[in-house]
This record gives sequence, structure tokens and C-alpha cells, in this order.
Amino acid sequence: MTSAIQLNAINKRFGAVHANKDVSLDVERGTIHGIVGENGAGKSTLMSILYGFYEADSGEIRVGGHPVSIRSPADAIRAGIGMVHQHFMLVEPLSVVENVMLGAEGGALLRKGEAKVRAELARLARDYGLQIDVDATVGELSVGLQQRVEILKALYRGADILILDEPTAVLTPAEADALFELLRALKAQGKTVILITHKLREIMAATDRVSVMRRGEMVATLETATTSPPELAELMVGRRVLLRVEKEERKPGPPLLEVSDLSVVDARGVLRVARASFTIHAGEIVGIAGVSGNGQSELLEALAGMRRPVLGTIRFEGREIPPGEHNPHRMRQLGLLHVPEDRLRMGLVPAFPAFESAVLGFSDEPQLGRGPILDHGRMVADLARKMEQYDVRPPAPRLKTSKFSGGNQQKIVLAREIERKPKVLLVGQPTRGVDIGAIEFIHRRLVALRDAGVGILLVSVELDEIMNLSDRILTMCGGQITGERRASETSEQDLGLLMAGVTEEAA
Amino acid sequence: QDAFKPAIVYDLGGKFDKSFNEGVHMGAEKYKKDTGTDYRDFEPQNDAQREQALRRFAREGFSPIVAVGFSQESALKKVADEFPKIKFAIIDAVVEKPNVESIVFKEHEGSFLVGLLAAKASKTGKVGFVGGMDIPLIRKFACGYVQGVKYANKNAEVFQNMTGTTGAAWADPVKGGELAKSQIDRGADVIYHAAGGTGIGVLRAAADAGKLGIGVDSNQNGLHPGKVLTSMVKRVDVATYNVFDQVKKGTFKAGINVLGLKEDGVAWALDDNNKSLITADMKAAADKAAADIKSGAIKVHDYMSDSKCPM
Amino acid sequence: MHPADFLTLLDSGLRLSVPLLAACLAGLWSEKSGVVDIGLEGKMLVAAFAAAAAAYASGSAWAGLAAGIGASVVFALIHGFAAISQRGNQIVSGVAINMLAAGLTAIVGNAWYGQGGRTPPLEGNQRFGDVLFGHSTLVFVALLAVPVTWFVLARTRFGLRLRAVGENPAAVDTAGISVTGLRYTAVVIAGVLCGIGGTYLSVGQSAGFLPNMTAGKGFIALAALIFAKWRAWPALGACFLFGLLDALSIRLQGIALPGIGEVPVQAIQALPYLMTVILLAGVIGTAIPPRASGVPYVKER
Amino acid sequence: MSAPIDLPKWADTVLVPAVSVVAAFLVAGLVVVGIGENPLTATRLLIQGSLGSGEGLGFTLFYMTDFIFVGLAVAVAYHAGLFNIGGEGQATLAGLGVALALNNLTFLPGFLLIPLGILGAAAFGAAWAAIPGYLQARRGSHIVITTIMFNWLASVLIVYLLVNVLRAPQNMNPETPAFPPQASIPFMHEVFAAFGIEIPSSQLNLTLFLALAASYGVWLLIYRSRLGYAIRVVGSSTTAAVYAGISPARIIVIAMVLSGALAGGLAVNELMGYQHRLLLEFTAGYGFVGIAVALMGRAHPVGIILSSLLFGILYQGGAELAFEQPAITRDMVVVIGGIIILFAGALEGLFRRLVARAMPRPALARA
Ligand SMILES: Nc1ncnc2c1ncn2[C@@H]1O[C@H](COP(=O)(O)OP(=O)(O)OP(=O)(O)O)[C@@H](O)[C@H]1O
Ligand SMILES: Nc1ncnc2c1ncn2[C@@H]1O[C@H](COP(=O)(O)OP(=O)(O)OP(=O)(O)O)[C@@H](O)[C@H]1O
Ligand SMILES: [Mg+2]
Ligand SMILES: [Mg+2]
Repeated sequence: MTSAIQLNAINKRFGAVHANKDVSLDVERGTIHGIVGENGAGKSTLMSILYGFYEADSGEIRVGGHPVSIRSPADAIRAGIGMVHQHFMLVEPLSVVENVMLGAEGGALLRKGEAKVRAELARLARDYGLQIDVDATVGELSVGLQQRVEILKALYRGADILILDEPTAVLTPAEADALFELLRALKAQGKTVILITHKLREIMAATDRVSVMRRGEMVATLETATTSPPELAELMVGRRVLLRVEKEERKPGPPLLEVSDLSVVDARGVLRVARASFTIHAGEIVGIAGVSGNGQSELLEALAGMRRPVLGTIRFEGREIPPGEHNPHRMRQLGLLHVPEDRLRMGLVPAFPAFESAVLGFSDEPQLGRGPILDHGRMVADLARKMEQYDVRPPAPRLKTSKFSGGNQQKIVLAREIERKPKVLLVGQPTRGVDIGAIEFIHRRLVALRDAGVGILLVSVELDEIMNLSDRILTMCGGQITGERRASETSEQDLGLLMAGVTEEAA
Repeated sequence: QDAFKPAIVYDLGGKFDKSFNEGVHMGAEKYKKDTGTDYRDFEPQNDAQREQALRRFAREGFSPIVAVGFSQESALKKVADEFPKIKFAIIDAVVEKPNVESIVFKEHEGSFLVGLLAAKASKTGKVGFVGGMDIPLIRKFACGYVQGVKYANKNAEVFQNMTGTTGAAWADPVKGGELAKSQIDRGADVIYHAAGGTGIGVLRAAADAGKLGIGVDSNQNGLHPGKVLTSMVKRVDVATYNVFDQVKKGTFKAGINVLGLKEDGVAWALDDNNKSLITADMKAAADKAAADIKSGAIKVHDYMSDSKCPM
Repeated sequence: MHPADFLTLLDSGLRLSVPLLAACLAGLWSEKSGVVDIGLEGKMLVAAFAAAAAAYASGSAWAGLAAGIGASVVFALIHGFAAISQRGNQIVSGVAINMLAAGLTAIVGNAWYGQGGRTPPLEGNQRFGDVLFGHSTLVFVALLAVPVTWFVLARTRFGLRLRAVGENPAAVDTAGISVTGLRYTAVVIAGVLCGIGGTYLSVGQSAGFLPNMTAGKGFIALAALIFAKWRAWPALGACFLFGLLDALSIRLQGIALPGIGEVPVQAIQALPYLMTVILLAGVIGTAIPPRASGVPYVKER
Repeated sequence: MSAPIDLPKWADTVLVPAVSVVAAFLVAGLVVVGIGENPLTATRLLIQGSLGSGEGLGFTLFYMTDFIFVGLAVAVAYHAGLFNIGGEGQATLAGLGVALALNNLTFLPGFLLIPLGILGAAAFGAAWAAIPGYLQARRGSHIVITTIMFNWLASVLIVYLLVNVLRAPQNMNPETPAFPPQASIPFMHEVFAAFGIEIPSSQLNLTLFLALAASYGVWLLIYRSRLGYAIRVVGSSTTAAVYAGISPARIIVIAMVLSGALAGGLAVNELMGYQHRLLLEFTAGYGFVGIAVALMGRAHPVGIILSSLLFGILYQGGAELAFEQPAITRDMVVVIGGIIILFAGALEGLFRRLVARAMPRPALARA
């Protein structure tokens, strides 16, 4: 067996974050090699290092057995490596030909190189079935075709090793199938493919071998044929300490939030939530499990009034919310509060002192001041009290928000929303990037809130968090609710499969 | 205040505009050479600076202070009130205060003469006029010019353009050149300007095209020797000199001082630079017209008297 | 209006559009690469001054051109340093460039020549004379810059990369090309073009420098650039149109048009600005700038 | 993009601007040397001319009044994440508002006419700023470009009106007739004289107090009010604003309206306080100086008052300098302003890094 790529003991830190810890990987020539791992496990970082976009702090890269120094994408391209990034690196107003040529024009004038590109694109179309209108403007192509351009770019540069970072996250099932068809064709031509994905079904269907990353480390590399989705799911999730929050079974109360047929499209017009229907009752935690990017964010934002759904109705305490009231302000007044997924971009204003961040969304509340003027003294005192209750460190209300660590920022957000006595609380990724102590605290608070009769919708990519907290669990994949389980009657493996869009029969 | 400390505040064109302001400058320089008395001056960069400059000189006891140009009228009105003991003079505008001498010129008379010369020099029977800012004062130039042209040649055609409507029109040689070019393209072969710094572009465009320009205010014949037919000289230099001299000698008199042909306040320039362009016949005609104007035999209409030009 | 006037109007429009065209193409190069340039005005102004001063000192218009381009490029590099290397705010930098240029030229001009910031008038070889159809060399240089700009941008490797870097610098970076290098090159080209435009003003169109002689031409050029939607040939069209409007406003002064009466010149002067605002408001088509323009490229290493 | 350098607050708000101002003056000093003058003499004349006499001080404070208004105007927009470089045009229109109000209501007594004139200034300035604000908020037209265009449109409009509509019949200058005398905002020396105190006369008038009140108002608005809170959220993070239920479009328009109204203060000081008529170019480029003032003052009213004082000193001292040393014209001030904008604005990151490098470690760690 010959190695296409060998990575030895790669390390990469981003400030405090150790994104890759002593990662080693061996990819065999002419295979499709999958890499799986939770959000933030370090997959993209590792591949960006291989492609020369980031420089590793330490470690060695070998291509075809020879050590190489890859300090820029140009080096990687020379070494025969091509990459299709998670976010496409395309120039949208340019044509397909121009995008493919960029950086490999073959001369100061475009004319000669262009002829070569056209010929080569025609050949690639023949050999791999990669048909495309070469004169089309890339920005006007569908996402699937844009990805095809990315692949063509890599192949045109003579890539022998092709890295694809979550290529199917944005594709329709049919487009994804076509992609795997292509990858197999590439493999048949002797090319090597590294495929990063969250979807275990795809790993099982397309790869020869699979490596699992967790928290910056490479934890296993397996032959796909000898493994199974349940085993991979467990490896991904890890044997980490399960924080068991003491939680009694409780009978849910009346329905508070009823969602039916809710559909949401994003700014590009792509359907992100497809006819989601569910109900949240008083005194229950409903968890939504799913790999990020499957419509959970859009669902939360739609429920919070930040996004207008294209279809469907939302009823709150039995009353349908008319479009005129469907805005964050009104939803808050009604008692539907929201802990957003992205605390730095949404939940807080990093440049503000903490006590100002602590009233975000509520700055119109009369008791915060007199008339049009806010009473800073009261706001500071208010936050100081909450900081004590929530054990925020340091308990300094006037400190700039961005100076707090992630966990403490999260506590500030939670304190703000929870202490306003919501009827329904939407919670997105409450413990992302938060340390174990804080996780436990936050979990307890959420359970206490539930016990007080609040209906909670919890979105998290942490499976154990979902399992631990929820009374009921919905799984989301590709914008659809793919399953519903009682928390007491399911397992991580079971949910992992539903999240990856794998039905029981296939597993 | 008996101290004699002369000062000048120029108009926006600046003291080297080869025209009006430069005339004042030359008068002051001559006075300095003749008497050894130094003077201070200031060139404002924008409209708002004039008042401050006037006040600043007044406060430091400068007297007389010569304000150059009609645009200082409102500024001077204020400052003259504030400093009743300081003597002021303003050129080209009337400020009726007990301590201000207002010096105005009969530009229409001088313009009449150069108009006459233009008509005589023109081969095409078409002549041009380029004004600076479109204000009654400049229309007065234009009107006198047209009368002179028609006096010499009833059928002559006169193209008239103004450069602009703000102070910037005094310092835009590019626009001046463009206007002159457009008149030349329509057949004009003599172009008179009353446009301050803008006129530099007019004279240049005329010279470049092999046509004749007519200068204004100062003697501009030397700017393009042989290409400037003559200049309508406004003796601001003499006026400035006289103001200095009167104050020095204690003969300063507030009030309006109108300077025309009779007073030698305006004239047309003849020197080595244009002597080949002025035929004896032309000179005779101009001299006769000048005498007729002085005697009242020719009445040149003043546009500013009724805001109308009879032509 | 006389029929002959029409030709002279076109002629005058062409002359008046030359500085606009040079500055507009300068803006095009810079913004195509992703660097917003509201300092066109300032760069033209320093070029106009340096060119006039050098032409006066050396007696050669060509030396003036070299000095004009040199001064403009120095200012372009200041902008590049702030915008590209220091990732500073490109607009703030542009405002600073404009103020610096306005102040410096007046001060230095006043200090050297003592004529209120003006340079002494230029004569003979100190100016670019007419070479063809009554137009000076620089007119043709500026006109030639249009096809050259179009050709380089559309047909060469450098042009492709430049178009790409203004839209998505990350794409260029991942293709193994230096974002910084491309942007500096573009900014310098912008400097050269502004230098030509400024030189034309003082050493071609007129005969010497006057304080603030650009009088907003840099901003009209910016308007023309938006109007042309960042494309070379339409830039020629837009600049010529604006030049023509200027020529028209010069001639319409105080002239009553049949049926309409006297059109206020100001209405014509306002047109370029007004058209730009309307275009930007998306009422007639849309003007989409290069997507990455104004955004410093930051990559963590 | 500010580099991720954390400096202690005092260093950030005082040291960095101070260093960039000092650097700007050093560069300006080089320019003075370059034109063959002595920078030390120049500095002495500058300081003496602006602070050395009561009268000089009066003029300094007069200019400071102008700069406070335009600085606040830039700052308010800046807090909403907007770069309003249209102060020049907004102040010009405000001048029109003043003239229309005062010259059409000549029959009113001063205590009514003066507030109406101020209101006219604020309303016209606000309206001229509201259009670019609206276009940015609703149509996505970039506010920088539209405000530039509106500056030119304002100057063209005002020329037209002054030449054709508002000009006094007998006047050759494009300016309005003088405002009714009761509409003049009293000069400071007159006010003091009324109390029997004699101070040197200058252009300084009571508008200074309006400027200081506006500074306090802006401070209250931006840092203490609910509206200001919303403005800062929008300026800091649009996504956070949307999350909070604050409409960025609405706030953008409001911020521009406030900004334009503040720019109108320039017209109040210059026209109602000093010129007593509307004339061309009374804004004299101060709208752009406002950018320097706001950047240097860190968009905080106290900072703006201080940097306005600095620019007041520069302008008054610069005028005196130009009088005394004709080789150095008032344009020196424009140069210094430009360098300050470059250093304190565009090269801020560079100066932050320089300061960070020069500072002792422990101070940084405490940041
Ligand atoms: N440029 C960066 N600066 C700082 N931290 C970063 C940067 N890029 C990644 N990280 C951090 O490094 C860690 C690994 O990130 P990476 O993107 O490699 O994860 P991933 O496995 O690709 O996740 P996902 O499945 O969400 O794509 C994360 O904690 C992330 O926040
Ligand atoms: N992905 C990231 N990119 C950039 N900076 C980050 C990232 N994650 C964390 N940080 C920064 O790193 C610092 C440490 O964050 P972290 O959340 O790890 O703190 P901590 O010490 O673990 O505290 P806590 O456990 O309370 O969260 C914080 O200042 C935070 O803002
Ligand atoms: Mg990733
Ligand atoms: Mg942590």
C-alpha cells in the first residue's frame, strides 16, 4: 500500500483554542477517506493546514512519501492537492472558465490558456460526467453546480488528492448522490479523496476508510467495511463524562407554543426549514438534535420573530400570531424569550460593558430608567445581583462584554432571559464552548425553569446535552423534523442515526 | 487716529491676478517706492475671511485700509462702523459711511473705446466678450463694449458669455478658455474679457488661435505681445496711490469718487506690444470718440443706471 | 444655437472629460482590486501642482508629467499603506488624502511662488501643446487608457486576478496568489492615472496650477465610475457625458432656450451628482460595486 | 478591523489619540521646515495668536463652537455605524433654513425669532441628511457616496438660490440681505458688557453655550438614553440589533436626522452669531474638519470638545500665523487636519500597536 498523504503530529492553536492536538493521519492512494467529528473537532483546521491556508505550529506533512513544506496554497497546488472548501472560494461575477483558470492561467494573456481550459473542461466532462456550461456566470449557478466548479478547479490544476470539506451540507439528496458518483469515478482513475462529513450514511456509502476526530484529537481510523454507524457515533461523541442532572419526570402542562407547517427560506432563497410541525407544552423541555446547519438556527430565529416564515402558523397560548405581531419585540412581550445560538454576534454586544449587554432586547422596559433615559446605576446593580446568582466571574458589571470568557458570557445571556420569567424559552447551543462546571450550572437552571412551568425548546449539537435535559427529542436533518423520541426511550446511537438522516431500516 | 499705516485686503483673485488686484498692488508698490512707506496686505482664501482681515487691520490701527472689490461691501459696512476713526477705501462699490471713500469707475466709457477698436480690428465682423461673475458691474463692461462695437460697425455681431455666478468665476482660466474657444469657433476674432484671473485663459485661447484678445483692468498687452489688441485700463493703481497719498497729506475725503475718461480713471492702452496692431486710423477714431465722450457729444449708457442695455 | 456650435461643443466636452476620464479609470483600477478610493480628487490635485511646478522649473511638459505621476503615486502609496498593509478604514484614508492634498499644494505653492498658491504661468514647451485635431498628447493618452484598461482587465492574467481579488480575495489567496501584491499594483496604477489627469489639468488644459483647481472633478469621476458600473468603455461614455454637460453648462450661461426658457446652469451642474444618487437608489438599474471593495483582507495565520 | 490588541482604557482614549496628534504635529513641523520657515517660531505664533490674548481666545472659542457641532454630527452617525461625510452639505442647507426662517419672519421679536432660526437650521440640516440615511437604510445606497453627492448638490443648490432667488436686489454678491437685527445671537462681549464686564470683542457669541448644551445632550442621548442604546447596538452589531428587535433601518434614518441637525449648528454659529446673512461657502470645509474632530475625540462629547478646542486653536492661531508669516497660509491647518485624520483614523491600528509595544507588560495584562 502507498500513502498519498501522511500527517504526523500536527499541532495548531488559535489563542487559547487547541484546534489540532498531535494529529496524525495516513491516507492511502486511490481511496476515499472519510473524516468525521463533532462541530469544532478540528477537521477544517487540519485540512486548511494540509492546503497551506493555515500554517501548523508543529508537525510534518508527507505527500507520496516525501516530506513537503506547504506554506501557502500555491505549495499545496504544486504538491497535487486540491481542496473544495466548506465555504466556496469562487468569484461569483466571473464565468466558469475564468474561475477555473484563476491562478493557473498559463501565460500573461488569457487567450491561450482559455483554449486549454475549454479543452480540458470538455475532457473532464467526458471522463467524469462533469457537464457544465463553461461560459455561465458562477454566481448564477445552483449550489451543486458551483461545487462542481470547485471540483473542476482542483482537477484542472492536476490535483491527485482532493479534499472536500462537508460537500453535501448544501446539496440536495440528488445532487449529493451525483457527487458520490463522481468521487467513485475519481477513485477509479487513481485519485485520492478526503471527505469530511457529518452524515454517517455518506461515510458508509462512499468511503473506504474513516478517521474520527474529537476535540482536536484523532481518536480512531477504521476500515469502513468493518465499522458501523453506531460505532462511529459513539466514537465521535466520546466517552465523556455524562452530566446527569437530577430531573424528575413531570407531566407537561397545556400547550404553549404550537407550530405547524413552518417553512423558512434563507437570504439566498434556499429552503432551510421544511414544514416543521410540533408543540411545546408548559413544563417540558423539547430538544432538537441535529448536526449544525440543518435548519435549527433558522427555526429558532423564525420562532423568535427575527425571520418571516414563508409558510405555516405559530400559535402562542392558543392564539395565532398574526404577521403584524411577528417580531422580536412583540414575541418578548408575549413571554417568548430567546437565548440565541451565537452569543457574540447576536446575544451580546461585545463592545458594550456587560450591564448594557445584559438588557439587550429589553432596553425599552420602563423599569430600567425614567422616560427616555436609562438608569445605569440600576442596571449595574441589577446585573451585579444576577452575576452573584449565576456565579459570573469576575462579578464586574462594568467590564467590557468581550473580556468575559465564553462560559461567563453565556451566563450573562441566560441570566438576562431567565430572570425575566419567560413562558417559553428558546435556547440555542447553551453550552457551546463552555466549560464543564458552567455546563452543569446552566443545565440545572434550565431544568429548574422547566419545573417552574416554562416550556423550553432546546437546540444543541451536543447529543448528551439533548438527551440529558430533554423530555422529548425531535431530530432535524435537511430542514425537516426526521423523528421524535421520548428522551427516556432512546439512545445516542439511535438519535445519531436519525440526525444523519438514516432510517432505522438502513442502520 | 493720525497714524499713517496703509493696508490692503485683496479680493479673491489674489494680488497676482494680472488684472484688477494686481493693479492695486502695483499702485501700492509705486507709492512704496516713491515715499518709502511700507504697507501690509492680505489675500483672503474664501468669502468668510474678508471681514476678519479688515477688522484685524483696523484693530491694529492700520489706516487707510483699502478693500479691493465689490464683494467686500457688506464686510466693510460692518467694520467701518466699528472703527469710526480708521479711514477706509473701497474699490468698485459704494459704502456710504463717514470714514469710507468709495471709488467707482466709469468702465462703460473705457469699454466703449475698446469696443470701437475691436470692431475696427475685426475682419469677420464678429467680436466676443467674456465676463467673469454675472453681476451688474460686469454687464456694465459688456454694455459699454457693445455700444462701442456698434458705434464703429452697425452690423457687427457681439457674442457675450459670463463665466459663472459665484466668486469662483474670477479664477477659472479653463472655463474662460473654453468660452473664448467657442466664440472663436463661431467666428469671433477679437475677444474682450472682464473676468479677472479667468481672463488669462481667454487671452491665451485667443492668442493660441491666432486671434486677438483685449485685456482689462491692468495693461495686459504684454501677456501675449502682438496678440492682445489693447487693454481697457482701469486706473486702480492710481486710485490706490491717491488714497494713500490723501491720507498721508490729510486730504482724505469720504464719499463717492467716480473716475471716468475725464478723470483719467479709465483708458485704453497703447504700448510697444500692440503698436503694430493699432493703425493710425484706429487711433484717430478712438481718440475722437474719447474726446466726444468727455465733451458729452457721445453718451455711453451706464447699465447700472437702469439695469438695461439699449443695444 | 449655431450648427457649428455643436462640433465645438463636442470638442469642448472631450477636453473637459479628459481629467474625469483619467481619474475615473484610476478609481476603476483601485476599486476593481477591492480598495475604495475617494482620494482621486486629492491625487489629481497634487499631480496638478507637482506637474506645473516641475514643468515651470525644467521648462519641459514631460518633466511635469513625470513629477505629476510621481507625486500622485506617492499619495497612492500612502493610501495603499493605510488600506492594504494597515487594514485601516479606506474612506477615512481617502478623506485624509484629499485634505492633505488641498492643504499641501496651497502651502507649498505659496511658499515657493508667493502668488496665493498659484504657480507662475507656463509658456511654450512648459505646456503640452496641441498635437492633433487641436488636442494635446495627454488627451490621447487618456483615451488610449480606456482600451488598455479594458484589454488588461478582460484579456490578461493580471486583469483576471485583479477582477477576482476585488470580488473575493479569499478565492485569490487559496489559488496561491498574493492579495497584497495585486492590490498594491492596482493602487499604484490608480496613482499613475490620477497623475496623468492632474497633469492634464495644469500643464495641458490650462497653463499653471491654481489652488483647488480640481474643483470636485475627483468626485464627479467617482460618480462616473458608479454610473459606468465599474467598466472601462462605459466609463468613457459616462465621463464624456459629464464633460459634455460641463461644456453645455459653460455655453448655456444666460442663454434662453426656445420653449424652455433659461435653464439654470446649476441644474446641469447638478446632473452628474443627481444621476448617481438615483442610480444608487436602484431606481434605474443597479450599480453593484466589486463585492470586496472597502473591506480589508484579513487572514489568520 | 481593529487588530486584537487590548489596551487599558486610558491608553485607548487618551494616549493613542495624543500620540497620533503629536505625530501629526511632527509631520506638519517637517512641512514648515520644508518651506523654509522655523517650526518653533510658527508654534509660538500659533499659540500666542490663539491663546495669548483675550481676543485671540475669543476667536479660538468661536471656531471651537463650529467644530463641536460638526464633530458631534459625525460622532452621532458614527455610533450608528455610519460614516457621514456630508456635514458640509448639511450645514449649507441649514444655512438656508436659517435664512428662510429669519428673513421671512422679520416681524417676530428676537426671543421667538432666534429659536425659530435655530430650528430652521436643525430642520434643514436634518432633512438633507435624512435622504442619504433613507437611501442607505431602505435602498442600500452607500452613505459615503450619497453624502458626498449631497455635498455637491447642496453647493450647487445654494449657489442657484443665492444668485437667482435670495440675493438682495441691489447686491452684486451672492448673499442674502442681512437678517433682522433682533435675530442676531448676542456676541459674548455684548453680553458681558451688559453686566458691566468688559471683555475683548470677538466673533464669539452665545452659540458656544448651545454647542456645550448639545454636547451634553449628545452624551445623554448616546450613553444614557434608550434611543442612544439602540443607536449603539446598530452601530456595533446589526445581528444583535435584529435579535433585540431594533430596526436597523429606522435607527439609521434617526441617527442621520440627528447628525444633520447637529451639523446645522455650524450655520447657527456662523450665520446667526456672526455673519448675520447667508453667504456662499460659509462652511469653509469645516464639515470635513468634523471628521478629524470626531475621530480624535473618539466620538465622545468630551473628546470632541477637547479636540474642537485643539482645532479652534489651530484655526485661530493659523489665521494669525498666516498674517504674521505670509509663507505659512491657513492651509497649514488643513494639512494638520488631514494628517490627524490619517493618523487617528486610517492608521489607528498602527498607532495602537506602537503604543502597545511601548507600554510595560503589566499594564497590558491588566487591560
Ligand atoms: N481562525 C480561527 N480563529 C480562532 N479559532 C478558530 C479559528 N478557526 C477555527 N477555530 C477554532 O478551532 C476549533 C476547530 O475548528 P474547526 O473549524 O477545525 O472545526 P470543525 O471540526 O471543522 O467543525 P465543523 O464541523 O463545525 O466544521 C474550534 O474551536 C474553532 O472555534
Ligand atoms: N473560537 C474562538 N475564537 C476566538 N476566541 C475565542 C474562541 N473561543 C474562545 N475564545 C476566547 O478565548 C478566551 C477563553 O475562552 P474560553 O471560553 O475557553 O474561556 P475559559 O477560560 O474556558 O472560561 P469558561 O470556562 O468560563 O468559558 C476568551 O477570551 C474567549 O473570548
Ligand atoms: Mg469545519
Ligand atoms: Mg471554556
